[in-house]
Amino acid sequence: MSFLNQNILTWIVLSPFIAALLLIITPPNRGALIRWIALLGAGLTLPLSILVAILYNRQQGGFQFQRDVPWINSLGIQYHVGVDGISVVLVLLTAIIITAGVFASWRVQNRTKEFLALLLFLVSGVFGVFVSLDLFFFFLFYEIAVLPMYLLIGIWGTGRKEYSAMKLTLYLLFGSAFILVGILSLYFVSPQHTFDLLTLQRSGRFSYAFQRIIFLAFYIGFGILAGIWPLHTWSPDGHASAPTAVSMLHAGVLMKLGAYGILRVGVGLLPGGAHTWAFLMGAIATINILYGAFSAMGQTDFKYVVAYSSVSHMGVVMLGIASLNPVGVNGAVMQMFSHGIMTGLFFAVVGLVYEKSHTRDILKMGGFAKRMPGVAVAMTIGGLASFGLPATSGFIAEFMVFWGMWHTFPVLAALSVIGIVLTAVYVLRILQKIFLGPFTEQYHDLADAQKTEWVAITALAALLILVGVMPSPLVNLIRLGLHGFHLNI
Amino acid sequence: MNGLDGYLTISALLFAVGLYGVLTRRNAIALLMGVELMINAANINFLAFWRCLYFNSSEPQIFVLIGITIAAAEAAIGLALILNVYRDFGNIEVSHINELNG
Amino acid sequence: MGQSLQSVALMGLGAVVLLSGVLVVQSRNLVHAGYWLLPCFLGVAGLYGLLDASFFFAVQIMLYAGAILVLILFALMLTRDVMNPHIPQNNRWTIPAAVLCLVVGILLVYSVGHSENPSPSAPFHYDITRQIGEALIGKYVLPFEAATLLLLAALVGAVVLARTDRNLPDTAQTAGIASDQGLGMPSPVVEKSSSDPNEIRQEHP
Amino acid sequence: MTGFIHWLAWIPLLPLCAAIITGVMALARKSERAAPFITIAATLISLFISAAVLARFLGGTTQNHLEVSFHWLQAGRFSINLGVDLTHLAALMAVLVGLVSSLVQIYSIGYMHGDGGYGRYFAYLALFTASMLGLVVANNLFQLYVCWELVGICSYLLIGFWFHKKSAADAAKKAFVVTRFGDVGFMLGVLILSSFTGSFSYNQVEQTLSKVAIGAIQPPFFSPATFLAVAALLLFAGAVGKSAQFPLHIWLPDAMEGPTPVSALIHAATMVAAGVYMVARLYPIFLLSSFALGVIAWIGAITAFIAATIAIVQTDIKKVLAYSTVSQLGYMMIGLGVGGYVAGVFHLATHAMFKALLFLAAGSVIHAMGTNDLREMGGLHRKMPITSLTCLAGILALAGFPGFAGFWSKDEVLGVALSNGQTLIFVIGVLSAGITAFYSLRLWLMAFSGRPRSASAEHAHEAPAVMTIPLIILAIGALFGGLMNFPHPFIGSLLNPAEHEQINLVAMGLSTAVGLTGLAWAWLLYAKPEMAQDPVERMPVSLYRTFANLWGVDAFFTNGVARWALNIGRMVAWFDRHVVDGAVNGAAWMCGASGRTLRRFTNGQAQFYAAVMIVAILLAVWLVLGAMQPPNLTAAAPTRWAVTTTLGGRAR
Repeated sequence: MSFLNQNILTWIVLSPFIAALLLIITPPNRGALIRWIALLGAGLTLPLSILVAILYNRQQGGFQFQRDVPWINSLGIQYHVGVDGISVVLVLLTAIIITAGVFASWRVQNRTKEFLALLLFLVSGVFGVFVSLDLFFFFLFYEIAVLPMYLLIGIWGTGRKEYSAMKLTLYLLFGSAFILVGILSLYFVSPQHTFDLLTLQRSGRFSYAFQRIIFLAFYIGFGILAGIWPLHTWSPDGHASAPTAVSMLHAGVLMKLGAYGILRVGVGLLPGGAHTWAFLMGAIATINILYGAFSAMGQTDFKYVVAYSSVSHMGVVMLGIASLNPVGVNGAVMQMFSHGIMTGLFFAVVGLVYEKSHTRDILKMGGFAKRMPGVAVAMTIGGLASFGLPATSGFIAEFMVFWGMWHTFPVLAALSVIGIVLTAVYVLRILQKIFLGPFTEQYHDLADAQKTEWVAITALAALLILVGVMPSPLVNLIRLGLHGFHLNI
Repeated sequence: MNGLDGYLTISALLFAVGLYGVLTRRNAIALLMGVELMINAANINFLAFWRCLYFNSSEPQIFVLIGITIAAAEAAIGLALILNVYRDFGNIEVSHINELNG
Repeated sequence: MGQSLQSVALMGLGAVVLLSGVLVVQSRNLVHAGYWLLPCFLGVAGLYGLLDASFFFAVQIMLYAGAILVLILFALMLTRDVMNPHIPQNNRWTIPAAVLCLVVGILLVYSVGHSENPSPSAPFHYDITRQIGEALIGKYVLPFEAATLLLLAALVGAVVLARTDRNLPDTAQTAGIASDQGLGMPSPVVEKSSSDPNEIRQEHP
Repeated sequence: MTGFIHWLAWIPLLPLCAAIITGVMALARKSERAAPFITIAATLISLFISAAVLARFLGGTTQNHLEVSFHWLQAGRFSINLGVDLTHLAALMAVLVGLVSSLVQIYSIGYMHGDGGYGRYFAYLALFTASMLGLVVANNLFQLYVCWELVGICSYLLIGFWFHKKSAADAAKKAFVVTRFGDVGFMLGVLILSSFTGSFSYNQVEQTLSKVAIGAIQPPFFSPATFLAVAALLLFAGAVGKSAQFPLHIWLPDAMEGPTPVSALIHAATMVAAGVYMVARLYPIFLLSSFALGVIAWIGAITAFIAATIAIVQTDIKKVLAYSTVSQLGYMMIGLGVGGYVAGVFHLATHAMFKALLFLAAGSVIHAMGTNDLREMGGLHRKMPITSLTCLAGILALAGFPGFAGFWSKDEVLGVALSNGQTLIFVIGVLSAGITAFYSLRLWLMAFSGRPRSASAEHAHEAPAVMTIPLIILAIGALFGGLMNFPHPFIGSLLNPAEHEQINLVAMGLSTAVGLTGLAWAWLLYAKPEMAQDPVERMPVSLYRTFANLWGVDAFFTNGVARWALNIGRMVAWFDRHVVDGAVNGAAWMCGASGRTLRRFTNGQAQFYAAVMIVAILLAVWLVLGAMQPPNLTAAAPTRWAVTTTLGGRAR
């Protein structure tokens, strides 16, 4: 039991990594074998993360499954991994999304080997970030998670793929510059000169002015990845040109890295800074919500609508974090989870619709529900969850965020509530333009989802309803994770 | 124009004239002449300061000696280079020798 | 007597030096420029004399007037046919360069004028050459050796550069021509190997 | 007795299970025929349970409510427990919903016979019934809001049931978005109340607010009065959206795109009444702010009057009924607004009965005729006697003909309005009553009397038994509905036994008189066999045009608010692509441009480099001089000195 207890996290991080290495050495013409190795590598993380969620003992709380191996003692760097309530939820989310992603990319034809290998590298980076408690490793995995995006979008993308890939990578690296500055300043200012998150959190009494500036650096650095308002333009382009599985991972999980970073490193280590900048974060989050919703309304490309909806939903996440109130932050993590599943479902549907109708222009589509009822139902469930209909996970998350935000900044909460109308408008608009209304004849050969494609969308849709009806297991898990933060009650 | 001021003024003006020569002459060799003038101006300075202020130490003299050596070496190498350029380019017009532009 | 004679001599030599310097820089015919270098160097030598630096007086005359000037004149002779006195010898930016040099000159003279400098002290009776000799061998032997090395390097370099029978790949063709002429110097009509041949055509008179 | 409590939870859960089962069957496309029987069985059982509870309350037990609840979610101070709390009002409403829903489902077997999405239709209906019952029995604001939204999405799904029709899909979207506007206010209200009082449950919220009213607790930001008014009006905003009050009433007429039984159930009896029910259920909160009650009354009055005027000029049978529903909802709001809690609820009950009847009757007419247009109907009395008679009962109840259900409840509402001193509202109410009488009889006469005006009217035939039985049951309800509160005030005693309203004879007399004149006038105009042109069009043109284009409210919203929002969307999208993105691309371009300009500096001219070096040295010297020397040695000094010396003068 102790072996499992100690190394399960390392296994979660490394299993996609190993699968990727295996893929590199398999001959390219063995299509089936490649897909199964990738599925095994990614799929293995799902049972493991479910195991972690179950074995995480609720009474003790705090960081569990810890594994601390000194790596460079002179610089105070250790390979220190561990999960608390929040990380367990996000690891679970990543496992779900990558498994769905591998299923969704069953049809990738050209150079599937390299595609899947890069995908698995990316996801092992993401797992690494969610579990690592050492800022050095945190940053290392962060970069591993960001860099394969360039190749994945640049080679397998559609539309202006080179431009978007370049823009995305430059933007994210620009962000990680801020993060590196933050991490190094933490390292040098902390009395014991260590990268370890726990010791920093326990002992690091940083001066108020220091906290204010460095929090801002972290906020901008991670905020870029979380898609905060003025710095969000990379994400719609990135999503629109990325292949299905990549945009599923990108919107579903990568953007959560940013929010998680702000929460774990920003709010966790620099509460003073968080409290001073709370209003700014809240205001930008509100702009995110309304701006994202309005621009989603104005789009004509299906993927861009979903991309801007991610910007809007990440606004809700940031609003939750900005509320610095246990219910608000809890709602934020719930929204991360539910938005991850929801966007995964959206992009899977977009991929299917694009694959079968070869167009993403919603003005030319219409009445697809007649030929693709299954996909239409899945998309409707995803849509309902996205504008926070009760009995879907979107609602409970948004409600908690608004409730939490109401305690800190009621005006911002009131403004953000308007978002639920705007989201309803653009979601129903695309639902009606694509699935309802009279059937457009030019897509006569439309077929419903095939066997493998079914897996991804049904699993995600069912999950949305399940979490919506029974959110308490997740909410309790996250509540345990919130003890470490200095939030106002 | 007493003492050191005079010398310094002369060397300053000589330096300026030499600089003008370097900046404006078309021909590489004339450019070298300008450089020689500037070095002479420097040597005058050294000796002027030596004579007026530090006449007991011999450091300035060493400087001047080294200065002159450098001038000689520089002239030799410069002219060799110029001849080489002449052989390759056929002319030694400074503004035409601009292969190293961006 | 000494003081006024001193300053008169200084003024004279200064005028000589500056005047010849200006002429070196200004004269159209390069050879004349070369000739005007001589009074300049001699003027400078006179200044050294005024500064009781007899050793340098000698060195200046011998080395500058003798060696460097001759070297320059040689170079002029060798590249003589390229020059044509008709076109102005200065390039386009004479005015800005003049302004720049004026500013430099004025700044230097200004700083000279504004710092209080002592006049040359009592008559000087040192044997300066012995002093330098002892210094060169004694305390400053390292610069002395460095200077010698420098001269050696310059010498070898000049010889290598000026050699004609090098068989460099890109100038093979010129070497071929040069060798049969025996003089080692290519005739002016030589085919230029560098990038823009037409440039040369239009330059020649 | 305690065993009985556990049954309560099944009231909403039974239809929910039925919905899930039929939903799966519909998706799997298997044995869709059995779907209606499952859903009807489930609805009937839950109706039986709620009727049993109602019977116990009527039996006069001291217990005023039965409650069971279970803990759902806990996150710090944010704790939610869902539950069932059957007060007298809730029990009454649960019975009403259950009764109307089962009747409509039975009716739908006939109506939806042979339709493609048969199973899907019943699944949606069951889901709707479940969420409506969930709303009715809710004991906390959170569950109220959850079921509120679920009911909204069910109405979206049912209106857009024939989704291949573009108009149906548009109508569904319009319905959902407009009600969503109201829901924003509702959510804000829930947020304010729950975060201020720290809990969601009704009684806790009511107790805390009553303390605020007497000044025991000081609310944040606002003074007590404004706080109570704001909270109440925000909750009422949700009701305005859901119960289609002015100005958010525009979606109800378009909702007629859905199948008629759906309109009968959702857009006549139950869902639209949810807003009224919410106000009634949370009445103690509204009572604390007289300003809020005033607003409710006035909104109700305006809605009643405007909707009634529009109904006159409608030619589509379902549109007439839709506007009549909006108008009657206005009446209920007047009832609640003027303090007539019992009157409002009584009118809600009777209205549910006769409006469902009218819609089902209209449904069977449409089913027979295949068209909604009144101008093509006529003389159907001989062809469809049962439908015609039951429809007449509903019409007379709607018109408030003495003796029928509508008469008692409407008069009670107007009576309370008069006795509570709201004379102006009373006048508007009476006026709308007259207009209601006029358009209801106009509908019946155009449809059933006179000679058939089109071929399909010629050979229309009576609806099958499965459709006429519910009609008859509801007709009985319309006839004897008044008995619910007259002579023995069952509902009055049920809801608040304390005060016994006495009938206000003046109000009853006046409203009956005006109602009868309306009926007579309609009889005069429409009781003619031949009707070339709809007599209503002879009304003054400007009046007709304002009524015809729905007082401009609909136009204001569709091409005003909707287009304005879409334009903002496009503008923001453009802004995002060109300005925010532009800045990013601009930065990239700038690097390139600066690279190109700097490149020109390395031009290969050695002398140019020398000059640049000299200038740099000069600058450095000047800076060093500037820094070292006292400030008086600025750049001016050397230049001044230079100029004077060159001009021959001595600087010193």
